[in-house]
Amino acid sequence: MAEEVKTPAPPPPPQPQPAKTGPSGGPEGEKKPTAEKPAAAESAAPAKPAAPAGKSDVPAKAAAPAKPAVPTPVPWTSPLVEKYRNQYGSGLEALTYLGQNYLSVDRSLIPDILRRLREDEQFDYCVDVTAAHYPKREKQFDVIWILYSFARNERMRVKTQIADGASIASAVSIWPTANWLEREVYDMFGIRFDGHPDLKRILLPDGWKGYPLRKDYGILQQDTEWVQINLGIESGQ
Amino acid sequence: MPNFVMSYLGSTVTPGQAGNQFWALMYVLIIFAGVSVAVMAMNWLERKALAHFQIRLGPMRVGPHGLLQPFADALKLMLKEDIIPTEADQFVFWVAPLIGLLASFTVYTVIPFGPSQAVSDMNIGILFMLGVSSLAVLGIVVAGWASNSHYPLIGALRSSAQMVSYEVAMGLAVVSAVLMTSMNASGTGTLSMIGIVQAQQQQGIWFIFKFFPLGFIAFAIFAIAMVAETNRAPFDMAEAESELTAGYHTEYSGLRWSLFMLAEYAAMIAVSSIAVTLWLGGWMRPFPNLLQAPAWEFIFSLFPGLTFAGLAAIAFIGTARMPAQSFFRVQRIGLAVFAALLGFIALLLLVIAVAGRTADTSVAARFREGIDYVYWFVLKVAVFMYLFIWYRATWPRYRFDQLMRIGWKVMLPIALGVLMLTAIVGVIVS
Amino acid sequence: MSISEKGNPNALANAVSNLDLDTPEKPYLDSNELIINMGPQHPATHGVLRVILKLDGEKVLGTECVIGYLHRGVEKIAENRTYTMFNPYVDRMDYCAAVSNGLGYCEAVEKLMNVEAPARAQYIRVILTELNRIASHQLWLGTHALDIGAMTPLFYTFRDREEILKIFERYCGARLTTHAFRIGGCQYETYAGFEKDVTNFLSFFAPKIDEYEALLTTNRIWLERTKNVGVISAADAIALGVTGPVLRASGVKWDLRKAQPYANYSKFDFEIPIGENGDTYDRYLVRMEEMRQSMRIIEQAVGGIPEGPIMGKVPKVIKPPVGEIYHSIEAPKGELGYFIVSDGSTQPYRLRVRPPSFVNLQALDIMVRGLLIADVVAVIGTIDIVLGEVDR
Amino acid sequence: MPQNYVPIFLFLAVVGILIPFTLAIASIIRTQSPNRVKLMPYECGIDPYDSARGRYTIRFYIVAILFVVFDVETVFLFPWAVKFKALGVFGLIEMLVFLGILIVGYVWIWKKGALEWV
Amino acid sequence: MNPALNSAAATMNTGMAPVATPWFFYALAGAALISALFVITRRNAVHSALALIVTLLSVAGLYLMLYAPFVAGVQIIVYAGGIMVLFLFVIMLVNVERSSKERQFNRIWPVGLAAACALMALFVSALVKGRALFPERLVKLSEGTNTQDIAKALYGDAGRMGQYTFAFEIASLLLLVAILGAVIMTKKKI
Repeated sequence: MAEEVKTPAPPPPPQPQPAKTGPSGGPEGEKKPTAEKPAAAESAAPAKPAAPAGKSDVPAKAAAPAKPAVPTPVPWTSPLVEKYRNQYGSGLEALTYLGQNYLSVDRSLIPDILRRLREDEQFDYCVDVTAAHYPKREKQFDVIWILYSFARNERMRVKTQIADGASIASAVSIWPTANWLEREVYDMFGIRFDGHPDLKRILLPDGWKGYPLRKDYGILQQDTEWVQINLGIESGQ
Repeated sequence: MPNFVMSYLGSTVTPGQAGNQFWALMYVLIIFAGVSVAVMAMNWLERKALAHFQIRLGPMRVGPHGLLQPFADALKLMLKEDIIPTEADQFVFWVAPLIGLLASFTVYTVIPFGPSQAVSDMNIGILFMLGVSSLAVLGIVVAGWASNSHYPLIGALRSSAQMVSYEVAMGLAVVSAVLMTSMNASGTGTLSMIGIVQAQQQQGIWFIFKFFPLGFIAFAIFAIAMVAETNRAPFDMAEAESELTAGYHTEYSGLRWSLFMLAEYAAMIAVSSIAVTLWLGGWMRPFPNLLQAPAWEFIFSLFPGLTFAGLAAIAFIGTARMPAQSFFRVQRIGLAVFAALLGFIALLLLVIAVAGRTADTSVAARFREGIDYVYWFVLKVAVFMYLFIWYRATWPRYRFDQLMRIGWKVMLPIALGVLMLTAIVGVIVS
Repeated sequence: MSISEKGNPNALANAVSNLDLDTPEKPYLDSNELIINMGPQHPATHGVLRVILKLDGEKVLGTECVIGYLHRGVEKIAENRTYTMFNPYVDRMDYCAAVSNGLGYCEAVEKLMNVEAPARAQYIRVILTELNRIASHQLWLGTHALDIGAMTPLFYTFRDREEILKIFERYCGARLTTHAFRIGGCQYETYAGFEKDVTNFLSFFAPKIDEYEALLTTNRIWLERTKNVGVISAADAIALGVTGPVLRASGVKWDLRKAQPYANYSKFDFEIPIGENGDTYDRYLVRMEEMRQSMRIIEQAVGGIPEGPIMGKVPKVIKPPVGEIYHSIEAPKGELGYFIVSDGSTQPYRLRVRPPSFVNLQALDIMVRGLLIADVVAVIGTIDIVLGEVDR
Repeated sequence: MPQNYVPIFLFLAVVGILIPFTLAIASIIRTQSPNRVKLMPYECGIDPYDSARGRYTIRFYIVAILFVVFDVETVFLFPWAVKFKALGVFGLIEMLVFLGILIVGYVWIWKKGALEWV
Repeated sequence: MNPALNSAAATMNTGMAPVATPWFFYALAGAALISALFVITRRNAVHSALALIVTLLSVAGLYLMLYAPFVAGVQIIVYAGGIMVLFLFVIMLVNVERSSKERQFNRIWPVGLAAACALMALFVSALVKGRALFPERLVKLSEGTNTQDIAKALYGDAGRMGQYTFAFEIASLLLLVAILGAVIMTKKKI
């Protein structure tokens, strides 16, 4: 456990392509939590472009009826964020996109911050653990935790980036529900979770080769060898 | 030859007592065929009744209103592949359904359809029935073991444990009925099935009403235990299809599987017969002592014919209600023929009732009496059969531990208590 | 019979872990532990769920779920289809609640594009979704009762579910996988007599719920089979991410329709039924009450459908801006979430479905430990899983 | 053999001949095409982990032995029941003593929890 | 009415006419012997148990021949129906597949043989001495009132103690011990 804050040298690694572009003026979306939601992203602080990356697509007719306001991530300010920013410094970045808050966190901070989010901030419900694959990036994978707090009626996401072959701390001891969710991420992306009690494939058969949700895995691709052996189908399809 | 047949129709004792083994064999064959047909009819009735409970039609394709469905099923089962798992114990697997079948059929030796309408009358009749029907457990437990598969094994153990547990309460309830048989002048009771019915006749009361409510409670205990004993809903733990897929006969297929079904339904009829004999006056018509006049006798003797007439009427209505399309023509004709057949039987029965109305010892009168006895007995058993279906349509299934708890902690104490109370009341009364 | 100490994550984590499949030889007179496969070819596992049971006699020592027999790679397919093309696929996940799936997906994409469906479309969506919730609960009730051995409710619920499916069919031509909604609104205008059909259904269905309850709610055997069976405490349920009626039966008053209203649920007046003990019986009661509440919502909605367009201003080619969104709705089985990452192209870069059944199924092990085989099927039934959604 | 018990054997013979006869007929006309998967023990389509002939739970043994005990007790009751009235109060007391002793045992096993299944 | 039939009915009250006695005797005794042989020679315990059931039922048949139907009924209910279920449960508690591979005869078989011979000698002596050993009256229980006569012997008659009343009460203690023993043996934790 990386108890100590390592203050990674470079500012948080660039957000993946999908994070940011374009002008500002993020509307909050229609999802307005009814409970005491901490000050959300209304005060659009000067857009702090998280990273230059981004393909800067021309937003294809982004369809907001009246104003051509293409949403963009804006910094997320709240007491919670302040607290952690003070502690972890640049290892963490808080943003709001379409009214949804997320933290981009350095990989080394993950176990610590997840635990604290559950124990100190009452994010007691882990909605989902999932991942996304960006093959062109150096750190190929985003791992995403979607959290919810019953007390605050508030949802947030925690994201981190890890490289292919690297592993990340398991959240099973924080939220037991992460068990199967992490297994599915492992099954589909091949991301290993350290400390998971029983990390094995969940949807695919145990002997399957390959991780289907990686971008380099074709949609028609199969583990033909497995199919031939276990199902006795000659073509392997 | 006709004389020969007629003489037996007029006999006053069972062929077993008379020592006429040829006629006993005839009875055995008649009962065997009758029970097989009854099981088929029950199968059809269960599917139809269950379907109507559940707002659907049930079998409708094979024959009018699916009347020929049981035959189609029997044929299908004959033609189906008979699979014996490689791991199974071949010999035991083969012999297991036979054990169950032998046990559940042999008890029919002593079932009294009438004072002389039974294969044999034994001094130990009820004891024999309880003993032999308890042998069916062996068939089930051995079937589950022979399959060498987990689900059948669990099903077999469950159902055998269930059957033996309820047999205890059942036996005690039977004893309290036997107690009542000895409440007569001579002070001697009987275990004979025919004797038990005659005791009810002498005492002028069905045992279900005797020492009310003691007789009724004993009857209720028996009626519950017999459902558990035959593995029917809500106690159908053995073949709980949602848990054990099919219980002890999971590995059985084809005709061999149907033997289990045959044994189960035959056992249902057998235990219902015990209940009818012990508590519901067996073959006696309602109010035999109250309404004794010959006129009443005649009116009640019309019932069998009227019942068949009613069935024929229903069948005729069904014929009339069938859609008038050419597609249904064969079915319409079939149902009409069936209705005509029923009507003919009804006519025959009515003729016999009229011919035998004089209460003398003529053969016609004895024959008419015999029909009456069998009719009332079968009618009472049929009520139980309907109850079995009704239970199945209405209730969820008990869990195994709950079932055992009811057997040992509810039924057994109540049965013991009723037995002791009956004895005490009996001593006080006498 | 919760084995955890009030949601202690470590205890729960160990509990959910896999089975130790070795069966050591026990000393004389002790029975061996038995390992039995329940499923995939089993009448009561609601599809192709395989549960490995470790038994001592009839008692369940532990379970392990093996899933994936129905895995079709929905998320992979999504990456290779445009947003519009993928819309029908979501119906195939929870095929008992296809409308809810479609609503969640359409709303998620709309949110990503920052458009909103017009008011009329919102009303139609709510009506159909709530009808679908009733249909899903009916299917659940029938099969669940059948698992517990009551045959008859199955046929009653299917009879009544038919009325809902007829409305669906008249509305969009399909009964099961309806594909009723489009991104930005609804494709179909309501047919003539839609309101009347829905109102008729409401008056037809109200006594039917009582009929189901008459069969089961006070039935002694039903009570014995469901009370204190498969208990899960609120803390355990939250720790295990359980949502939907299962969570509410444990006493947590949380329903996304109230907590974070989507569509136009905030306009309707309804209650969230909750249970007390978190046992199978409470889950049964909660779902029965939910059907009634759904009827309340439909009643309010069908009376107030406004005039207006049914499609929002959505471009022909749907190309949401770069970004990511998580949107979830209260599906009949729990929180159904869509996490969509867009790279600005016409196809989702990554689409993750957060299926309620999948997460809820994880609680099976906790719920059945120490119970008997018969309870396993009761609990599987009461979690209300659809394998199409678990495996995707 | 006393004459009224002979029909038992007739019944056994009829069932024991007719049923195997039917089975034999069926074995002639039915199809038979076994394969490995068909002949496997059924366990929901999965190969079983181990043989089903392992040791199963001891509780069934308790049930069986209790059953035997109560069965013997019931058997004792039958002759008493048929002579019950003639035996009178004396017979009743005899039987109450007999049952009383057994009921003591019954209450004891109830208290000890031997009747609990789980 | 068939006169033969009525005369047959008349015999009912006095006693049953025997039918084909030797045939039944040899068939039943043969079945009992052969199945008993199977009981001890089968390696598979369940097969042995099935053979034992046949033995017990044959013996029940022999009781019937001896005009002791109540004993026959008891034999079926208690032995074939009760004890054999117990046996089968016990067989399922042991690992049949392993035990069937074990040696069947161990070194004390001569002792068993000696015991069997002694029993045989007893039977032969009984056969030779015949009636002298058994008082006549015990054979006289009539079939028709068999159960009632047993009741008399067990429970007495009209207020008097029967021949076996005391033994009968002791039997309940025996049953009590059986219950306690079974429960204590199997539920060690109690």
